[in-house]
Amino acid sequence: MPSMTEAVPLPWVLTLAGALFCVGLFGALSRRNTVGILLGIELMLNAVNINLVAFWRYLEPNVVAGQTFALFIITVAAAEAAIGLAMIIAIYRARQTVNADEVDSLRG
Amino acid sequence: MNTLITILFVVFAAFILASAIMTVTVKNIVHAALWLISSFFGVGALYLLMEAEFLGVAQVLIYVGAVSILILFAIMLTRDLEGSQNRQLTPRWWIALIVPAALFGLLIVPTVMTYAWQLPPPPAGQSPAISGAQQIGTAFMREYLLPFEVAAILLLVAMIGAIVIAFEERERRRRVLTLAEQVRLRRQQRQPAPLPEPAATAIQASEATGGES
Amino acid sequence: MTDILRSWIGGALPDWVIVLIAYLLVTTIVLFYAVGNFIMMVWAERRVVARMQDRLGPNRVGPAGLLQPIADAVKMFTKEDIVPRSADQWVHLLAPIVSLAPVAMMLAVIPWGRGWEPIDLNVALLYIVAVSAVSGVGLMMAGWGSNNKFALLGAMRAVAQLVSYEIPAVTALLTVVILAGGMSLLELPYMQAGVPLMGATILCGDAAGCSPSLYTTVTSFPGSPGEPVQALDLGLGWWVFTPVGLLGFIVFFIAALAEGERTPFDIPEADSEIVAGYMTEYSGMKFATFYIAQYILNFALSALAATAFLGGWQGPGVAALANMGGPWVHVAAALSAFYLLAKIWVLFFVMIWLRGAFPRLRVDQLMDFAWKLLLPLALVNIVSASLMVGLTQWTSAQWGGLLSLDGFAPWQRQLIAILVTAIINIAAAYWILSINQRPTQEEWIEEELVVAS
Amino acid sequence: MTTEIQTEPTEVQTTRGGVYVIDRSRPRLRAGQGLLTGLDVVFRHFRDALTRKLEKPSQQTGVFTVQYPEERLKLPEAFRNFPILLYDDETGHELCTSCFQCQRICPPQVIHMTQARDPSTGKPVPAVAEFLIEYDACMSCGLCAEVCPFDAIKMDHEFEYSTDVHGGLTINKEALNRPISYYEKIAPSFWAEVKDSAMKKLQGNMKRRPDLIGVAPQMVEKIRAKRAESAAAQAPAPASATPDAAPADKAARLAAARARAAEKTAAEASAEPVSESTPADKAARLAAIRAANAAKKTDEGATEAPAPTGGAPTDKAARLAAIRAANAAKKSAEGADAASAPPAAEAPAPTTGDAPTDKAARLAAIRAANAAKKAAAQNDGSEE
Repeated sequence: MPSMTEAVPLPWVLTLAGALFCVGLFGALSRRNTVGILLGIELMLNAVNINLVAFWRYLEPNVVAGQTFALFIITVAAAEAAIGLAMIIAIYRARQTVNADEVDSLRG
Repeated sequence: MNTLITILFVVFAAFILASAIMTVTVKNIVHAALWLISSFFGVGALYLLMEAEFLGVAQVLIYVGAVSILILFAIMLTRDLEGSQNRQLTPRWWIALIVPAALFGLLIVPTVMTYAWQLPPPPAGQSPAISGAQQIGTAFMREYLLPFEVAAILLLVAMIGAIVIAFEERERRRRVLTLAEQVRLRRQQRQPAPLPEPAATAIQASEATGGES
Repeated sequence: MTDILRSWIGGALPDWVIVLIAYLLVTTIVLFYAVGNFIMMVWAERRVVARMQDRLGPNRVGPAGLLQPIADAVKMFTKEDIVPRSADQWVHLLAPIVSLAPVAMMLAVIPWGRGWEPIDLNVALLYIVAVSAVSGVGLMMAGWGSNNKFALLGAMRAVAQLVSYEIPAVTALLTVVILAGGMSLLELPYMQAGVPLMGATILCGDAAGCSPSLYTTVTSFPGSPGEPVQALDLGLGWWVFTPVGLLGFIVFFIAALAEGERTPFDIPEADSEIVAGYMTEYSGMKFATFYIAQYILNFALSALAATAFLGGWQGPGVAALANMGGPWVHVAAALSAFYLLAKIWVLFFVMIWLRGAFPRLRVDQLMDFAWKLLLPLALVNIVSASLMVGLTQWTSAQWGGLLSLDGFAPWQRQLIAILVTAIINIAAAYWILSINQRPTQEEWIEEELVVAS
Repeated sequence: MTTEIQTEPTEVQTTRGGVYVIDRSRPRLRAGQGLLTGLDVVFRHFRDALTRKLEKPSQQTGVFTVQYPEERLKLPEAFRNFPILLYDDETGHELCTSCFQCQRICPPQVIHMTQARDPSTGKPVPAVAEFLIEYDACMSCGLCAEVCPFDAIKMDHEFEYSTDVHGGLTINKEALNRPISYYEKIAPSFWAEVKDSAMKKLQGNMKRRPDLIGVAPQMVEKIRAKRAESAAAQAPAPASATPDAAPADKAARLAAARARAAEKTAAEASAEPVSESTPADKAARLAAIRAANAAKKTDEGATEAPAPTGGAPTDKAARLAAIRAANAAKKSAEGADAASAPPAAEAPAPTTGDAPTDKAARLAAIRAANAAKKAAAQNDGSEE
């Protein structure tokens, strides 16, 4: 059965993950909108997941550690998204803005 | 068959990266979220290509089905009134461009390309069964039981936390502002009265309107 | 299909081309099957609901109005495609596609007949749940892209409803996963062989005297792990006949109604309140795409409910015909496909029936129903399902010495399991219903007084 | 599956107006029982709709659909759609006298009419010349039918007027006309109520309508043909001159003979210049009708029935007049048993050649009628 390991070298996959991570990083750094920052972070988490799955597939296909870690990351990402968006909504309610530059006071 | 997989990989990779780039550059935040969804889809397809069926499906279920819906909801609940006309990027966005580009070009690519990966030799004859959903389940119940429980508690705490943060108590709940009122409020915040601290003005303004209604 | 194609044109083309052609063919067949059913469902819905309202329904186009859907399709094709000027053109265009595509993808993993499975995916159940969640994005795009407040409200309602009811639906499907020990849909019909209530637990006494038309080979029994045994098979050992399956089926079917936006739960497109919900700004073919997506979703969810709880293609005579071998296997496959189709249509009839009978829920009632009634029932049902598996299949070693049922015959263990789960489920249902009971008038008044003070 | 809602004994009272007052004490419903009851009800409707048709109001289930073009409901008598005009089946006379009541009352003002005029005198006649209703703007209020003092306008049951030609819904008199028998068919009891007075009024009006004015346009030919037919039947009768005829018959024959003589003179007179042939013809016919009417009134009056004047250029008209006179005479003769009253001797003999114009003819006819009336009055008086 032909598989990905024979068809695509591992560095390609890792490069893809690295590129995705960098794009996500750019998004997280450059966006003014807090939701936009959250989108960048989600992209970065996905890049990490690709890495984990690639390592699992290419190096240790019989051990589920890679997939398990990826699943934990997905869990954490979901929790993070929920909390982050709840915070954004709370901030919006208090300040009528979602712009990160304008949220510069520690007092809610 | 290998050619097909290579082509598929390249297509998926291009799709993921293009979607990701659109996500971070596009002006409209809803469009950004939609591009993010398509990027998630690409990643899920990549998982399937890597024969991680469970993970691919979980990716679609959690990211596309839940997280992105959550994001869309949040965007629509916090609609930025005049936001689409404004700049979406920070003033010094080029610094934010240089850092990841440098990270990618100087660190990631050289490392990944030059490191000697000790890949296992291709299996002779019948390839061994790779771990699937059943193995993952077993692993969660055996080796990773503690992290599994911790993740469950994390989710519970996150759920409660999200509710607590986003919940408005009834007596604090204000009347929903009309569009005109919101625009007026925004304008007040944009052009603060000649007071020393703009932040304080904003707070006062919001409190003032809160008291009115 | 791949193998057939290989034997026909093997060698002439590269192997991956053959695989591609085979998948394309299967996809085409499945989509045609679904769309054909969609057409008949539109017709049947209109006719049946008309009879329920003492009317006749469409009866002018073709015999008994059978060509009505085609007339509708012609109308839809020739209608002007209107896009509001302030709408987001691309999002508006893509939304119907995004809502139809995942629904069509659901069809890929359902076993349509004995040996007629498009794809054997070992996480099929999870796949279906995941893919059906995607259509929410399409609805959100439609609501947002239309730039219309009714559309946006409808989309918000639709997505909130979809997300809420996914949880009871998935929890109900978990009982199936527990009973089957896996998420592959392919195995489910085989596991639901046997006789009602008892399943395939009534074994043949002596191996020689068992007629192959009545007995079938099963392997998963605690007494004889791995060893095939002959069990009485009428093709009726559907899980819906057991207490666990019944509760799971009810919960899943109600949740499926909500996911498919069928009438008691058609809040997202409540035409008396918000025009047509997220479809408000759509006309012509785009509207038709939403329409198709909705009906095919109903079709796929009915198929899933039938496969998971009603035995799928399993039915009397299928195993017997298959045991005869030779060309009879194909007859068995056709019969099994007919059984599945019949079950889907019965479920669809029930959907129409509910539509004819019940008014629309309010949003708060909708949420209450999902979170206060369906979800607790489904959670209790998971416990019951675990007990069912434990009582029928575990050895005393697996029980850790707490319980030893090794001495009992399979049918005795099945009986014990059914009794235990029935008691649990009935007690739980009674309790949950009683705590959800509407307060009496006096209680209402008291509550009002408390609130007022 | 039949689920009964278990309620505590409910008290059903019928108060005035047939309003049901139901005291629903707290129903003891199990969870979901109401839902099941609903399903049961719907399923019974479904089942019955497959098997039977709803026919009686007391029946609660079954298909009530009427497959319209093939099946039709019997419309109630009081159903009304658009107004129509009635005319008498036998005489072809319209009931309408163009009193303009309907035109005045019509809320959307879609009724338009012109009154008929006597072409010779130019005086209005109690008949309608043209009658237009714009069906496309009619609101089917039925006020025109309510207000009509002659029961000439009624509301029709016909409702299939769909068209894509808007102007085609302006309906003229010919299309509006319906025989009384048609209305009697769709609304028998309504017609029975008004029949007598309507017919009586019609009789009165017909007398004031000269010639064929007031006859429904589509009936004109028919009536004419009928008259010609009866004329053909009557014409040989005076010629045969059955001897056993009553003396009154003689008078009738005399009248016929005179008429024939008049005809001859008319033929002679035709040499004289006549400006228009048709009005003259009409006038002649008119005269004949008047004469006939007058003769009817008198018992014996037809003896001196005025022969049509020479103004009539065509022999046909003259013959017709003669026949009418003869008929009238015959009728009156049958009625007059005693014949004691003095004949309408004063009735001036028609001037034959001196008044060639139709005016003269009409004058003669009027005089004849007056004379006949007078005679009749005398007759009445003497009888008393």
